[in-house]
Amino acid sequence: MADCSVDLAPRNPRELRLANPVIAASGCFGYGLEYAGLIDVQRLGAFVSKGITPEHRSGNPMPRITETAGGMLNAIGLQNPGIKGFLKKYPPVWEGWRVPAIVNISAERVADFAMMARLLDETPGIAGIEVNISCPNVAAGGYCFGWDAAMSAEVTRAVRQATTLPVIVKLSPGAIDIAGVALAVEAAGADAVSLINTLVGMAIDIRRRRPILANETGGLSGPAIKPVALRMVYQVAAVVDIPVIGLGGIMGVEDAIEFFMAGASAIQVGTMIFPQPTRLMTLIDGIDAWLDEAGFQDLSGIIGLANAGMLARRTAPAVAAAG
Amino acid sequence: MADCSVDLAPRNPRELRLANPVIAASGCFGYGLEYAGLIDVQRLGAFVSKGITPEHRSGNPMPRITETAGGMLNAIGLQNPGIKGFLKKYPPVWEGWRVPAIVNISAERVADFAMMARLLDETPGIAGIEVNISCPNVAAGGYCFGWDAAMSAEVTRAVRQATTLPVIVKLSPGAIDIAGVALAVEAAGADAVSLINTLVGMAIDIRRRRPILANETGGLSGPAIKPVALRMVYQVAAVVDIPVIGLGGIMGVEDAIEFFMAGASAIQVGTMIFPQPTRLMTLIDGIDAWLDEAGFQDLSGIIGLANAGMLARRTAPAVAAAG
Amino acid sequence: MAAVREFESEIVAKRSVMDDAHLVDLSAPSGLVAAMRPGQFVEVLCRVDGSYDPLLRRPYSLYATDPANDRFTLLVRPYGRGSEWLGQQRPGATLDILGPLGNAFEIRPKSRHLLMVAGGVGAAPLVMLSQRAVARGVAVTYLMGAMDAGSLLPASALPAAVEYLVATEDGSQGHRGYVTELVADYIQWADQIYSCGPEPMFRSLRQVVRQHRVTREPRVWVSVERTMACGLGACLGCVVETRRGMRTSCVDGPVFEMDDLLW
Amino acid sequence: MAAVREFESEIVAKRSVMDDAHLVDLSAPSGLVAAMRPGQFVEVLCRVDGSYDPLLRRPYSLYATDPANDRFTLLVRPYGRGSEWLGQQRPGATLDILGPLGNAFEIRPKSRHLLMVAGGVGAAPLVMLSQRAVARGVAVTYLMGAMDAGSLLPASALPAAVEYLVATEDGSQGHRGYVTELVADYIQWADQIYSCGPEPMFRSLRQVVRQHRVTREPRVWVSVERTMACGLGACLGCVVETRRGMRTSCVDGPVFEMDDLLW
Ligand SMILES: Cc1cc2nc3c(=O)[nH]c(=O)nc-3n(C[C@H](O)[C@H](O)[C@H](O)COP(=O)(O)OP(=O)(O)OC[C@H]3O[C@@H](n4cnc5c(N)ncnc54)[C@H](O)[C@@H]3O)c2cc1C
Ligand SMILES: Cc1cc2nc3c(=O)[nH]c(=O)nc-3n(C[C@H](O)[C@H](O)[C@H](O)COP(=O)(O)OP(=O)(O)OC[C@H]3O[C@@H](n4cnc5c(N)ncnc54)[C@H](O)[C@@H]3O)c2cc1C
Ligand SMILES: Cc1cc2nc3c(=O)[nH]c(=O)nc-3n(C[C@H](O)[C@H](O)[C@H](O)COP(=O)(O)O)c2cc1C
Ligand SMILES: Cc1cc2nc3c(=O)[nH]c(=O)nc-3n(C[C@H](O)[C@H](O)[C@H](O)COP(=O)(O)O)c2cc1C
Ligand code: FES
Ligand code: FES
Repeated sequence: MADCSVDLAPRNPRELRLANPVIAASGCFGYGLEYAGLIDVQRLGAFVSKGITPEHRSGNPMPRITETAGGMLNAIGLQNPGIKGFLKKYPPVWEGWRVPAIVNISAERVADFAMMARLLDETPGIAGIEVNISCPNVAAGGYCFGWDAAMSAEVTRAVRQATTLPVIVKLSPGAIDIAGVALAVEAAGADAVSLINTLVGMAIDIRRRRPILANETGGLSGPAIKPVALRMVYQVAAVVDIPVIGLGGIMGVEDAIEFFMAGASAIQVGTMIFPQPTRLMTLIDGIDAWLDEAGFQDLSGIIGLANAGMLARRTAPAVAAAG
Repeated sequence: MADCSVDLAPRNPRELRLANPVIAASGCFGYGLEYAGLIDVQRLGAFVSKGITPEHRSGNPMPRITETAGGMLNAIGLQNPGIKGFLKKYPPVWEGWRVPAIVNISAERVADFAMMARLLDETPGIAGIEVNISCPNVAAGGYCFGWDAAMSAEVTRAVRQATTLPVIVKLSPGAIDIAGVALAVEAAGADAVSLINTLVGMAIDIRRRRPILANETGGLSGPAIKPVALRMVYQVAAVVDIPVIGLGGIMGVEDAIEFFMAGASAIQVGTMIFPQPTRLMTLIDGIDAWLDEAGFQDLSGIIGLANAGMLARRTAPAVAAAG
Repeated sequence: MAAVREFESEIVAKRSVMDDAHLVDLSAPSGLVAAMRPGQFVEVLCRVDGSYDPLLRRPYSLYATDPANDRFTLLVRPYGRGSEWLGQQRPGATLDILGPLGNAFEIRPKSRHLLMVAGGVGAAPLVMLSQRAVARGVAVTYLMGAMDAGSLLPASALPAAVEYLVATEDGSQGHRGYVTELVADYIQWADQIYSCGPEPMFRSLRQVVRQHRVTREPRVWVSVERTMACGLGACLGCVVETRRGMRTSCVDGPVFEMDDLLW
Repeated sequence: MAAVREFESEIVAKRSVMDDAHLVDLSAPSGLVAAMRPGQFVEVLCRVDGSYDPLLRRPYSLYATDPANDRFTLLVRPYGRGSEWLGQQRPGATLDILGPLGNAFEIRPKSRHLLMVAGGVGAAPLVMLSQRAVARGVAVTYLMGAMDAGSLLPASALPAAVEYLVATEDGSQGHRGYVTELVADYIQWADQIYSCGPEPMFRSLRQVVRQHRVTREPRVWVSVERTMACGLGACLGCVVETRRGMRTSCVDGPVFEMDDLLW
């Protein structure tokens, strides 16, 4: 039994300690309850809720999902009860749970992110916040927060000031310089970063002669995007000091090991859950078994092993250690 | 038999007229000769050569390719004989060919793009130039030309001034605002745009504990990226007036029809050729058969059919028609 | 509600039906089949280990159950890549199955006469429902529509007590035309109406029911078809709009009362 | 060079060999097999219609050919997702095959004694080569190495005239140790040496040959293994560095003269 526990908020006195590095990703695990009859949800490292918005949203019209080669497109449109409805319904249930519950929040205004963070801060049953910055910024004409380092930092700062809870900022793969965005949100107070969110894609129904999704475009997820996700994790892990949570197309143990070796301290699993939910459990066991077999005492032993930049920084004199 | 011919340089007196809209993509069809023993290369709409650079390049160290879910990564490193060696070897062969040969050019300096375009301009056997702007710009510290509208336009202008040949600018999916880049290169004199080039990805060999590709990162291609490619073609076709050539993950007739309906006037096929080379022929026949069956007289009848933005512009009063 | 399981299932038998479709008998973990109810479905992983394309499962309605032998049956029509793959699997092969999923067709305690209206593979859940109904001594009229005689469910597939009427578009068997043209005669008779099939059939059904119904009875329950990812209410990809808001067709459905649906 | 074809091929027979590996007999279009040469390979599409994962073909060396019946044989060891899938296909199944591809092992007109050094599935092309050699009346010594006795090629797989010596790492048959430890005795005897197997084996082979060879003879030809995409020299993904520059292992290879390779 290798030690697979990990603290995803080492800079934060409130900590975000996980028994293992396997996290169910936002939008792919509902509110944790949906899978309670099928798997032992409490065994997960953590889970992230569906994205919560300031107000109730009934989401996009149908169709909302379609399959692609080795992936899927979704345009759910953030269907959720809104922060108020959410707070009444789920955290009281989670309070009795052992597994850490992380709340994913989305908004189109910086002030709304802060408002939600403030409400979550006072709520028992919540272990941390994941800030989804792949949203349009109305103040910037709909330009996505996550594509721009300064805008990403602004959201992070606002959330940081509103809560002492561990804050994970979830980066957008649309950014040209994802490492620059990561550095900016680190400086703005993020406890960790997670990446990647979906890529923007489309599929067309050639019989109906229009985009399959009612929303036209949707988010591409699943194994198809894994190479892009892994590359970005590698680039980000090489420059930041906070934990990196890797996700995008993870379907099995070997995929997870790739992300750890690229520099991720933990992983999230999204699309995999849909076709193969019980793999969440075999993933936890499988990572452990893999480490044992490869002779590692703990997970931290493989983090960044394949990341030349990260290894170089680790062995360099720790000038920034005091920070 | 529907009319599938298309002119990809309607603004250019030299024209780039193809008998059908199926083009073999750069880097995936060598110099046309490699497939001459297997398929009837002359039946293709056109083919694009491997990327040519100012000087000879022996390419990246091995491994250069690896398979991913529904896709592949490549880091060939533009192995090619350089423009001089290229000109001696291939255009003389192509002169006797019926199929239009398009030359893909890559460089890290604007002046080098122009230099190559000038040399190609005077060479018989060449039907057009495809400008690969997914290259680092040394003058911008290695920032990719194709990520920036101004830099993309600068390359386009330089090539345009150096040749009267049809000029296709091949866009990079790394750009945040790909429609903006497309408009900029259109204004700078491109006869057509092609998109998309590969996405940047990575895979890790967990046994060797390092990236599989010697170059660490590589370009992701194949069906995995089709949704991203289709979305970008849709966005670009909605704003430009020049022909759009769509590519990225096309594996069959229905994929091709999706790209046409998204607004592409022609398609390129890359990765498909590796596993299924004879499909190049069945694709040509299949598109024709599909149009017949659906009751279209010509290919142009379906171009943009699923693109709301494009349809709206088409039916709007043609204020810019004089341009 | 019975517990959902992800389980390995063996194809124990397979036979052709309705022209190019297959009836596939599958094994299940001990006890699971007893909990399966008509209208519920399972999700089948239609790929081999080592391939992630196609990525998502495909939902199939329960066609029949055999609790004594821990077996159940699906009706699969080869259509696209998932169902073609599934149709090619031979007895002895193992499948990865998630289920049972979704809600069920309910028979009210007082109902004596049930009308079922099936289109194409929509016949599947109504076969199981008719078996349950007959076992409870309830009268069933089962109407089925298809393109031609060959694509119809054979009468032998239904319990002998069921009145079985068919419609074919080419007139090769039964009524020439749409199955919904047979419905009007039964509306007064029926205590409940159940339907499964393509959406155009539902629209005709709604029209004829509205025309001939005086009160809100008989009520109509339909099993709707939406592309699904999770099957468990987590992804919100399969919702339908109802008078009571957005509902998932995988957990709150696939069976909805027709009058509740906002189409 | 024979024309390359992309063709439908039927699995006509299949048998086990070398523990978990399979010998797969395949049909080919009329006349194609006659043009196949030892050292060449074919690329097999290891997926079903409608799935694009795995995407690329897998290369397999020719193990034997039967031109009279338009058949050829591959030796496939289940390893990852492509070869596992291939190993599971049964007789009667059709495969999509591209080939023949690559250059070949050449026997010089004057050669009388040939040494072959095989490791694992690298045995395949050397089986075909030894058959051609024996047919031409050339003497062959075939050395094979494997983990244990069960993973060795049976002597019956080779022509009777071939001298067959084996080495196993666990000593369960023949020499205990690596196959390259048997090579030294034959270097003076051999006019040409051929090898196919894993790269560590090639490195040992090079060492022992350099140690025992006085002139540049006997020359050594090796079949190298690179991940391939196109198989036709178009993608430049499979290159090896040689004294004469970058060469594709799919067209210029897979057979290279060892001394030409820059390793
Ligand atoms: C609750 C539920 C129960 C179902 N029960 C059955 C059943 O008992 N038997 C059965 O055979 N099928 C049933 N289906 C349908 C089944 O899940 C698959 O959709 C069907 O087998 C086609 O999948 P495929 O992979 O072959 O095609 P895909 O490759 O997924 O589909 C190819 C294309 O056709 C479209 N498409 C898929 N299905 C249809 C359709 N029916 N009509 C028009 N276009 C379509 C897809 O959007 C896609 O573009 C059920 C579906 C649901 C939601
Ligand atoms: C010219 C040529 C001839 C060949 N002839 C034969 C033959 O006759 N019989 C035969 O069984 N195979 C042969 N191979 C190997 C074969 O093409 C496949 O690579 C092999 O079957 C594994 O493919 P897979 O899809 O099962 O594994 P994959 O899923 O492709 O591989 C799984 C992982 O293992 C790695 N890998 C693949 N092969 C090896 C290996 N050999 N050693 C270590 N790691 C590896 C891959 O990089 C990947 O990471 C030949 C290869 C070449 C290039
Ligand atoms: C159906 C669906 C809904 C999603 N909803 C959210 C969401 O509400 N908030 C969010 O940050 N990410 C959301 N995501 C993105 C995932 O959390 C994840 O970043 C992405 O799918 C890539 O990981 P994967 O390939 O493992 O799925 C959603 C993804 C899917 C497929
Ligand atoms: C092995 C390989 C080599 C490539 N070389 C080039 C190149 O030299 N120049 C270029 O512009 N694009 C090159 N590309 C990109 C393709 O032309 C194409 O844009 C991309 O692969 C997406 O299309 P596909 O999914 O159909 O392959 C290459 C792609 C591959 C797979
Ligand atoms: S399929 Fe996911 S909510 Fe219904
Ligand atoms: S596999 Fe493409 S060049 Fe050899």
